[in-house]
Amino acid sequence: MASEMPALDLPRALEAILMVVDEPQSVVGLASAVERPVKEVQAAIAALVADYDGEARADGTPGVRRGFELREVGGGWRIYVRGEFDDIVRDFVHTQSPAKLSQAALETLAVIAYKQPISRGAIASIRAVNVDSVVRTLLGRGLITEAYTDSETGAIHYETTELLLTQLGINSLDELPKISPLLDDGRDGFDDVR
Amino acid sequence: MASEMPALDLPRALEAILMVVDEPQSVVGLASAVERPVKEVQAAIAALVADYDGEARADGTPGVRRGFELREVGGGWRIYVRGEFDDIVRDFVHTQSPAKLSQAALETLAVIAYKQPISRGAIASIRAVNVDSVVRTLLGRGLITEAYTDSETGAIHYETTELLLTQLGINSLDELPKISPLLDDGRDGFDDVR
Amino acid sequence: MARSPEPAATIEADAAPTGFRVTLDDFDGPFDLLLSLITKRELDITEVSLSVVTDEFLAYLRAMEQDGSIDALDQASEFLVVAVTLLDLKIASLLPQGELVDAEDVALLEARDLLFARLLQYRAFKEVSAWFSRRIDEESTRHTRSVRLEDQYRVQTPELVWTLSVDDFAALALLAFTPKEVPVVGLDHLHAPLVSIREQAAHVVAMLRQGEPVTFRQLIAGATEKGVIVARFLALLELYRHAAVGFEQLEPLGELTVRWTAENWTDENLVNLGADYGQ
Repeated sequence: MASEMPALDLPRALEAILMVVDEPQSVVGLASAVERPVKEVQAAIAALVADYDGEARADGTPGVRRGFELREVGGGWRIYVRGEFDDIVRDFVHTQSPAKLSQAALETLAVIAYKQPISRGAIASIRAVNVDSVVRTLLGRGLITEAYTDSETGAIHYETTELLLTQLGINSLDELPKISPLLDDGRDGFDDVR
Repeated sequence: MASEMPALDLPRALEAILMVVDEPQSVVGLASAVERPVKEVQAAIAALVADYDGEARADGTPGVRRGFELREVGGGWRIYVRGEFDDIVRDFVHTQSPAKLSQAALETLAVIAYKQPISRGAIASIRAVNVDSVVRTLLGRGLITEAYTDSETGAIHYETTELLLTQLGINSLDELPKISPLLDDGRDGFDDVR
Repeated sequence: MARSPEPAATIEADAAPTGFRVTLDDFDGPFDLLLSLITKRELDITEVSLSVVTDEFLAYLRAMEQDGSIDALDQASEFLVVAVTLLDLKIASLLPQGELVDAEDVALLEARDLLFARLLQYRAFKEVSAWFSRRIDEESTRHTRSVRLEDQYRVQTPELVWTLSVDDFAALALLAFTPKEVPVVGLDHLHAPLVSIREQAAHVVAMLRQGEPVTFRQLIAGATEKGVIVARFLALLELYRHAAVGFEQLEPLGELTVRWTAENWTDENLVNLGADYGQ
């Protein structure tokens, strides 16, 4: 394919697409849009990131550190205003900053993030409180979603969404801070505690 | 003010703003945002245009012709996809917007139709999922539109358009079948959900 | 990460001592060394009183708090690994033998061990939730490009295919408005009822405010649900945090005596109690 379209300037095509998207774009999705191998697209994205960050070009020409940057967040790539200009752009964007999550909601979110997929009952047994309304809040905010319903117990299991990753500014769950392996295998000891 | 903020890199600040704004921005508006004289802003914009067009820098360094460009439209400046990438962007947009609305989009549309004007947060609490991207799709399809922005919360409220009536084959919203009593007082049940 | 199970045995290899030391009848040293010895079977797990370790760890946490070093999540989480592993080991070794004579002692011991582990797990999530909060705050100030699609592209999106009649649409609305509730049928009997820490705190406060010191055993007397015992214990910790109670324990595994120490206590304090726990 590449030989048929020798003229396509990949980094430029990608930045054109990135101008119209309103969600993080996966490398695979971008690759299929430009009909190029994933590897090439990956390299082009890396080049764009360096370009916007003002790194010198291959030929040594000094770069320009742009007022925007390309970030990998929530499973894909997206153009962001560079952090130091966030104050300046704030007045131009009517962001509805959502109400802050309560401490209880944050802790419940943490439990779900680390133990997903997890049922409400299992969350409640860890949090020692009724978590129904908190779970509804998290669902409504799109931070968690229903993963599956246990066919035997009918218990809905929840998992976190890509929106959570976006709101945390991370690209995958692997970037969550380690809290310890205990949360995997220590479970059995607690199951009977309610 | 300029003397207090000697560090502000004007072209970078402007491109940060231009990356996030939806409407073309007047030079005067931009100048007041960055607290710089209109003349300076004009010069900086001209420099940005040349920069994105890939003209050589003042020192002779060759530039990069970007996949986007800065254009003056309707008395203001906005970043657009550069013309030669129209095809690729169009293909991309095509694959992103299937001809049929998803079940989630249809249900969200139904919620808006019966509860308009309604904010995104309120929709989310009824649907118990994040509806941001669905709302964008409906906006893009012209089935809903922004009714007003709550001056206190800044929350945008949405309402359905004539296009929806046309699609449904009715003349006014009054012709929507009643689905009460769920609706009359149904709200109270959702109030605690955010 | 939740999906990469780490065998607890790796703890043994990692001998980096935490700052937390324990002093038991037949052991005095870093806590993870204790675990090493147990896993190498050089120390009998049933000889180790987790309740003493609990008390010492709480004291250790208090000391860290006073030092202002409570942010040491690393240390706390490392400790958690050790503690829970210990608990698992202990449960495993207690169950088949069941040599202890006093059934009430066994019950109390198990309840306290479980409380201990729960408390630790609870703390871990509480601490990591601070990271969530900070990241969400930081990220909420970030702006991303999210502009309306240029008209030329919008016009060219494929024509919408609309197949719904107005009645279909109304049916869809009905579906959308029906609250998504978990099917609760038949689940209740599987779970003990949820217990309110605040309610249990009210019970604890009522007992303590009579003036006489009360033992923990007395405080949980008559409680048959583990959840109630857990809640009363957490209530006590909360009350301690509000400087409303003092503890006294003369010897490891000895009677834990609770004394009412609040000077200005109103029912309003009670209302706020346990708010951190979401109820």
